[in-house]
Amino acid sequence: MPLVWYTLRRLAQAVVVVFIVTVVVFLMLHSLPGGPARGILGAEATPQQIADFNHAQGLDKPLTTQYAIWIGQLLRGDLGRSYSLNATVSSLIAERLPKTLVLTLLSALLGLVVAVPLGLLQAARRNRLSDYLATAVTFVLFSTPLFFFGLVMIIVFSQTLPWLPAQAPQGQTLASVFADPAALVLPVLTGAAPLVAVFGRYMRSSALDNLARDYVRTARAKGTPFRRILSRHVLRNSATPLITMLGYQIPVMFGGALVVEQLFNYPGMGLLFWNAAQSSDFPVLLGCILVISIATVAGSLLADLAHSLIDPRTKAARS
Amino acid sequence: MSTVVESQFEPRALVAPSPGRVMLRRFLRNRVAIAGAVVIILAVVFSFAGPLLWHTDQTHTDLTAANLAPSARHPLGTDAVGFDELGRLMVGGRTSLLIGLSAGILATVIGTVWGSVAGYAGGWVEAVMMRIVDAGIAIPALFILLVIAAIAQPNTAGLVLILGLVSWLVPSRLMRAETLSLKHSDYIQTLRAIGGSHARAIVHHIVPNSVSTIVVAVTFQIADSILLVAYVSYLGLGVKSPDTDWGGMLSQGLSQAYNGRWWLIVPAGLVIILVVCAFNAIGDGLRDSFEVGGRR
Amino acid sequence: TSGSGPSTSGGSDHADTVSYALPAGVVPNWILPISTPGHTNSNNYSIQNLLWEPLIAYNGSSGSGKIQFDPKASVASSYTFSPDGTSVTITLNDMKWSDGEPVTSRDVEFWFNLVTANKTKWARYRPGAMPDDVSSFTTVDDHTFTLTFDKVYNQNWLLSDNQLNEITPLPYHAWAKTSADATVDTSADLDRTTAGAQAIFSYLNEQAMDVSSYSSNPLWKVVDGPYTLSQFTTTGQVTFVKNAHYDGKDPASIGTVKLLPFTTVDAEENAVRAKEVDYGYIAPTDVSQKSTFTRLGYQIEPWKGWAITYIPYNFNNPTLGAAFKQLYVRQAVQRSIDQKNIAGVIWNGAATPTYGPIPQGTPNDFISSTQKTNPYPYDPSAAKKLLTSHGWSIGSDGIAACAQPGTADDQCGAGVAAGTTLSMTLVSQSGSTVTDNMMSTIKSSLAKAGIGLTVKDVPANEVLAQTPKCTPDDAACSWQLSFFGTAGSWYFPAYPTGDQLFYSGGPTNFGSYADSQVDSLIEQSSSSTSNEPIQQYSAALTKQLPVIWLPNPDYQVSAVSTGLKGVTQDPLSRFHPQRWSW
Amino acid sequence: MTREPASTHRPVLDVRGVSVTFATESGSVHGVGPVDLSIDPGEVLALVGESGSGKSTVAFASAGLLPGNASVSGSIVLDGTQVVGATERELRPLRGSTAGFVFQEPATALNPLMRVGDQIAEAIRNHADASPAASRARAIELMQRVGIPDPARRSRAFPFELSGGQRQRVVIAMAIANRPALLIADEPTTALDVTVQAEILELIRALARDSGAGVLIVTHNMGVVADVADRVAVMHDGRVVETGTVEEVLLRPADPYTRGLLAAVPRLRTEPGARRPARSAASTPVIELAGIDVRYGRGAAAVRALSGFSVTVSAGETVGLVGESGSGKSTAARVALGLLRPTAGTVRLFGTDATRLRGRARTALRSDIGVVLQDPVSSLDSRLTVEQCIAEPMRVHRGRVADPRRRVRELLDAVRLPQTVLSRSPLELSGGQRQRVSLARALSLGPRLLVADEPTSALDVSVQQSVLDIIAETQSRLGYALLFVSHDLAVVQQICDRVVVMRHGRVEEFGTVDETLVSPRSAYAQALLRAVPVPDPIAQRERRRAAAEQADAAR
Ligand SMILES: Nc1ncnc2c1ncn2[C@@H]1O[C@H](COP(=O)(O)OP(=O)(O)OP(=O)(O)O)[C@@H](O)[C@H]1O
Ligand SMILES: Nc1ncnc2c1ncn2[C@@H]1O[C@H](COP(=O)(O)OP(=O)(O)OP(=O)(O)O)[C@@H](O)[C@H]1O
Ligand SMILES: [Mg+2]
Ligand SMILES: [Mg+2]
Repeated sequence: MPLVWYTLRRLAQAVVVVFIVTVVVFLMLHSLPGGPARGILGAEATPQQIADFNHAQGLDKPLTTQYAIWIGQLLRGDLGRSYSLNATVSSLIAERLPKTLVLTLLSALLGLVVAVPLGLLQAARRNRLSDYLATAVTFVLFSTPLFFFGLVMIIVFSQTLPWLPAQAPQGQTLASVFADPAALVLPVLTGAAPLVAVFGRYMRSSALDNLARDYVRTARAKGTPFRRILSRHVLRNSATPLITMLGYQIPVMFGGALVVEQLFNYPGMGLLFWNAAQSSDFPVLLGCILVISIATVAGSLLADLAHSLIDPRTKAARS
Repeated sequence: MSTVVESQFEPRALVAPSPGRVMLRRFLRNRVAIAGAVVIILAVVFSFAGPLLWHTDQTHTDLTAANLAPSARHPLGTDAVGFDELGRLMVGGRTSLLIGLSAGILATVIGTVWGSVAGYAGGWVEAVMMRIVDAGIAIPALFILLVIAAIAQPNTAGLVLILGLVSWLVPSRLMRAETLSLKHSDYIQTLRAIGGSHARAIVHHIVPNSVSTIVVAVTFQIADSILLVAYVSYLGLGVKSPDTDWGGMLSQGLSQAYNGRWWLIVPAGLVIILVVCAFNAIGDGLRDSFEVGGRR
Repeated sequence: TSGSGPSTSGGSDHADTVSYALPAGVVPNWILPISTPGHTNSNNYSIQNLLWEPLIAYNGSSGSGKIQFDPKASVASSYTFSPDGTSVTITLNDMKWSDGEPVTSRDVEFWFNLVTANKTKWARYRPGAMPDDVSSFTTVDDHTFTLTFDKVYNQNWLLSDNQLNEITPLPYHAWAKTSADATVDTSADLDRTTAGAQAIFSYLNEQAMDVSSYSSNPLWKVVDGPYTLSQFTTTGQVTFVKNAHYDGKDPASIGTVKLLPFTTVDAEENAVRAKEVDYGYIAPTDVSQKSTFTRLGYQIEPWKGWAITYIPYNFNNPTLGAAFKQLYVRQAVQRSIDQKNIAGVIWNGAATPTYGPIPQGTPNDFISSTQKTNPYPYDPSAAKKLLTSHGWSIGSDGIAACAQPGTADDQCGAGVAAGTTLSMTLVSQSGSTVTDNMMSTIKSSLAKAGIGLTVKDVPANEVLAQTPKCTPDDAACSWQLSFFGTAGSWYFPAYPTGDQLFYSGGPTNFGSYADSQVDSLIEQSSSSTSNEPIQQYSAALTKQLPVIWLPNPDYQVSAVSTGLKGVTQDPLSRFHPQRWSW
Repeated sequence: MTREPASTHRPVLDVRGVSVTFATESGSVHGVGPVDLSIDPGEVLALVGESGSGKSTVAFASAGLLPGNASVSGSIVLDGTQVVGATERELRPLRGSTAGFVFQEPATALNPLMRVGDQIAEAIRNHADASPAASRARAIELMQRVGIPDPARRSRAFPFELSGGQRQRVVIAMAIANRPALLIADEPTTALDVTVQAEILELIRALARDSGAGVLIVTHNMGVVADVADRVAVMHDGRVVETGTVEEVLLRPADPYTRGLLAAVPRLRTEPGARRPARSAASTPVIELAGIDVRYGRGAAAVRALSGFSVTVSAGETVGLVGESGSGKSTAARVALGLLRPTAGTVRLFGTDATRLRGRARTALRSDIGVVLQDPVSSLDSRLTVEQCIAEPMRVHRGRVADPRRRVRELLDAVRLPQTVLSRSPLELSGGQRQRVSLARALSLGPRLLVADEPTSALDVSVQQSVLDIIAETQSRLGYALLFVSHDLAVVQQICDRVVVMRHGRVEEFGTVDETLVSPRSAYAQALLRAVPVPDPIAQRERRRAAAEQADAAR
């Protein structure tokens, strides 16, 4: 039962990581100067109102108490109320997270679909013109600030050639997001761009690694055609670690979602977070970071587990 | 008999050229990496020596000369408060390069120390240290930066510190992996067996032997930091006028994206992409010449 | 009608819909017409007024651009002040709630009782003002009642400065309960006891705490305004449909009104370019692109705000407070501000130079000629001369230092120690390119006068938190200058009195400005029945410079679809879609 | 690609005047040549020679499998087809069909993510138009043929689920899948234990005999040569210096190089009579390991690397640890060095309980230990100079040696290295030189105990011999106790006084060399001894016959 053991151990690690995240996030947001009261209540608020607000929000208690209260609420699934959106944080997140997941998953999928064959072909044609060109493209994609890239996409595909809307679907429900597929194109493309670069580079070098391995030589020695070596042997071996890589990329994808949602006015977690940051909406900030970190931790956990399921070696090696 | 055998076989000593030389040669043959190095050198010369040739007032605004299109007097036009855009690119380049470089180095230094200690210590110390790294990685850097932006406006040193603190995690993982493999190498085992201290093992052996990993990490980290500086400006944490950085110029320019003032966007965007590409290309080249792991 | 409306984007092709872009970053979050702290953005009020007509509406949307009583939008048909000025008798229009019940004096009393019993929870409450200034509420008949005041007040002030204009008749017959399944016993008069009013308010407040239920909660279905709600999401999408039962004087023409939220101006502008909004706005920097938008079928019109924008000096700052107290220093600073170019170049014309405490973008009867003509035009060298002639010398770093302390005419002035350098720190609002540009321009022109400026950027909320009203020995009093005016520093109610801003001890008098002459002018302006005192107040503060006056940015630069008729841009920054038509 | 005219007696591989050069970063490097070779059907040709002599290059060139930076001249005719100058497209049909390949590292030669049966089936389908089912059935048949038990089930296994020997059998099954005319095996047994090696060699021999295929086997082990080869070609410096039948070359070498090579090969004694007298076991024990248990990992997945292991080594004595891979030899050495804390048992070094010591006392104790480990590449820090490497123990234990600089030079002399290497990086030394530097370092503080874990197994035999000589010589001079770990029984016989034979972490036998490695009592040690091939074709044939008889008798 090594896989079970491995799973349990990874799970325990994940719990520890999440705990550390809660402490870090809590300290980060609460040890900073200034408070939300004035910002939330505005210039007109009286000192009494500010004191009342702080009291009502528990902001006048010692930090440890606040943390204990917060954790206690967390365990009950209560992430508090948004200061500015007049809704519970959990309802806000429940509403937005699926949309962000749709966006990131579509981007990741597109990234993989483009990057895997690209990297493989680059490795096969190493140091030829096509390899250099693809390398240049991936480098540029990697090096372009996402907000710049997204804006270029908007200017080109939405303003100059008015093909696609510059606004992501605005609907409340997931169904309404899919009801407007054209509006999803630019956000997903923008989100996928850096992933194409990262996965493509990874795939290329992983495939190069594998091409130099002994088993490729064995396959050659038994007369396997090169195309088949690529598709049957190298592809699988070099793409499998990509699953773990995918796990590592989750924070990057969420970071991307932050920018993409902001650019395309897509009402997901990123936008929620962005707005919360503008209005010092601490409960929302805390909640979002927490959920995103948990999603990240869970994602890399899943990636690792998926990897051990797919790669027969790790089943035995990881014990 | 042994002497006979020796004279007959030992001359075939495998005399390899020094590793540094091999590396340099490989690096020099990597045309992409060389192009990268040239771009960096040009960028540094442009930013630091440029103002000696192209004199512009980068401290006083001039609203009467705001938003001018490129002309002989202002080859790249002027911005919304009348600064000469070409001169501004130079000023901005200094900040971007300095912050990127310092933050990249800081992140790598922290990561190196953390990763080597964790990897070497093993056991629960390693477990705790690496869980902290995992936790750090689980919170996307952009989110942290945005929260910070919502709270305060750091100065340049603060910015370096913040960027360093959000980006040391990846180098620390690399360094830990490197340490783990070195830790079991025969010479560390030998050193330990004859009573050498842990500090000696880390300082005299593990870190020097990870130099290639560290150098590659630093290069990628600088690329990332320069990019991150751009993001930071976009998120509203950038340096203050009259100082500027490329990211700040770009994000200020973006607000003018539609009124045809391309000169406020294109040059700044291009230099960022070029320089980040260049550092990545160098990192790639170094990695190939060192044949170490690190970012693919 | 359910919460999950079908619409995804605006861009109404059919003539019975209009989509309106909410300001960037604004998410409406409150429906109950008694706002609690944190729920006071002006869009909330606009939304509330569409559902529940205010008793007395004051706005600038009735054509002339002047802010005045708007009988069409009011439930009151007329008001009469008693000759001695201590009471007002108000008559209501003959209107019905959407469920068919009539709107009566009892509904006004209901509001009054709720507010009186819960005044500390009400965001607009200021001690001494509404409801404290009302000593009794007397019902005359179903459509008439009298409010008696504790003393005589300026009528303009009463009508428009968050006093009578705050009153909104609320459906007593539907809301006077304490739980969802309770039925209202109209004879119980629960709200007439303090405890009862508190229980009702707490129930209503609790219902208002769930934005996602706004469009489905039966409470909010009982309205007397021109619209009813069909969608209200936490992202800020709000959709109204015409109130079929509306029988007031301000009926809606367009069937469906959608409010669309945007995070950034850029995102909103993209939507405008894509013709996805009918009534949106563009960034001030893009005013130069006017023709592009005109071609797209928009009219570009600045929406002037009834506001002023300024940088308060902290007169209690231990280092520079004494210097700030010198009028010549403030004059030197003001003469270094190039309002004309800042408004013209940096704001692209989307801001109005303003030289005193009365908004200058909208015609009004309160402004003095002194303020209109600006006694301190831009002139850095004159500014420098002011300093050097008062005992300051410019150091090698270009910054003035007090060389001759003392109180004589050619000396620095009372309390200014020798060696004090005029190097000021400004806590400024971050996140706006225009503000950044404005600050670097100001910094640059102040430098020409020998005044140093260091700008510290923090988000708007933090500016307010970091620059509180303070006394010199407070640690928090280290701030010197504060700017929170990217979107205008202060929006006035219809009557632009400065009692909160410049009255000694006024709640938002952050810099602790104190001048007894100004205090008495403010007092007179709120009690006198003429506009004379407020004009004198305008002139005095224009000369006194209690703050650094800055150009007041427009509320927004609107982009309105050419076909959309009836659009007037209310300086009070409210919108009135019931008056729009295609 | 030209087809040679068919002849009645045609070699399957005919190499004429072949030279190979490699384009490298430091210019073009002459790899091999000119080389002439030929192999007849049914013949086993062994290609021997030291590391770097060009054996693999010749083997790879024969099927056009050299890396891209190689250029070949001359003529290589593989079963009637010219290989030199042929394109990849032309060569592909030959590979795996006309020529089958077996590589050195069974651990990496197989695709880790593909079931072994499928990998064999792929070899079939590359050349025959067989259905997937048919080729899979044939794969199972082939696995049966190469002696994998329960082939139907094993064909569904992934490579990591098989032992090294089984993996090598899979590779062989792939190589013979299409009944090749030539089987090329590059060091097919070097990574395997002797017992497994014997089985694989038996398999190759049988294949050659039964299918009439020619076999080119590359090896540096003279025992293997004696065991399988019909003819031998000896390579040195890229050239074939001597070719002949196995008897001629091994028993009557003509070339001086061959003679030197053979002289350095340690030979397994089959007669008792230790060359060196066993030292008195009565002297003080330097190491005492008693009842040692070591477990790696926890829970169900734990590996018991040592259980109840005990050994003592006295001053001046050499004790050998032998056993197959994974038997726990290195683990025992690590315990003795204090690098590993045993789960049970006591470790006494120089009469003190080493597990109890802490801090300074522990450090001091360790100054009396010297260590030489297997890998010459990783046992020296390449960032240091040779001088720094040797001086490191003197830096760790400051003050133990009065004049470290002089001491380093003395040590260099002792290990017979020139002073000129002092400023070089270890990378600029040969493997043998590096191991001598390791030895010098181990001796720098005048140790009372030297632990050597496979110190010579990565070295060529001739170099191995000189390193062993130096160890023997310094030991007789300094009188240190030596714990010597090796899997090479001949070497252990040559250098040790007493031997521990290990198996699965237990002591199988412990006694003098003669007791354990000449006439062992345990069946395991006997089997181990039997499996070691001796570099004498006649004697080896005799041993093989005897072993076969024994096996028959057992059945
Ligand atoms: N790809 C290559 N590039 C450059 N030089 C090479 C390459 N392959 C082999 N050589 C060189 O060619 C010579 C012969 O190498 P080869 O691998 O054939 O030796 P070998 O006898 O098989 O040695 P070993 O016993 O170590 O396997 C060596 O000097 C080696 O360094
Ligand atoms: N760090 C480790 N973790 C888990 N298992 C290990 C570890 N090191 C060794 N083992 C296992 O312990 C057993 C003994 O290993 P050891 O290295 O002592 O064998 P050895 O006799 O030296 O083998 P070899 O001849 O291959 O060097 C083996 O089964 C091995 O797989
Ligand atoms: Mg070889
Ligand atoms: Mg071992």
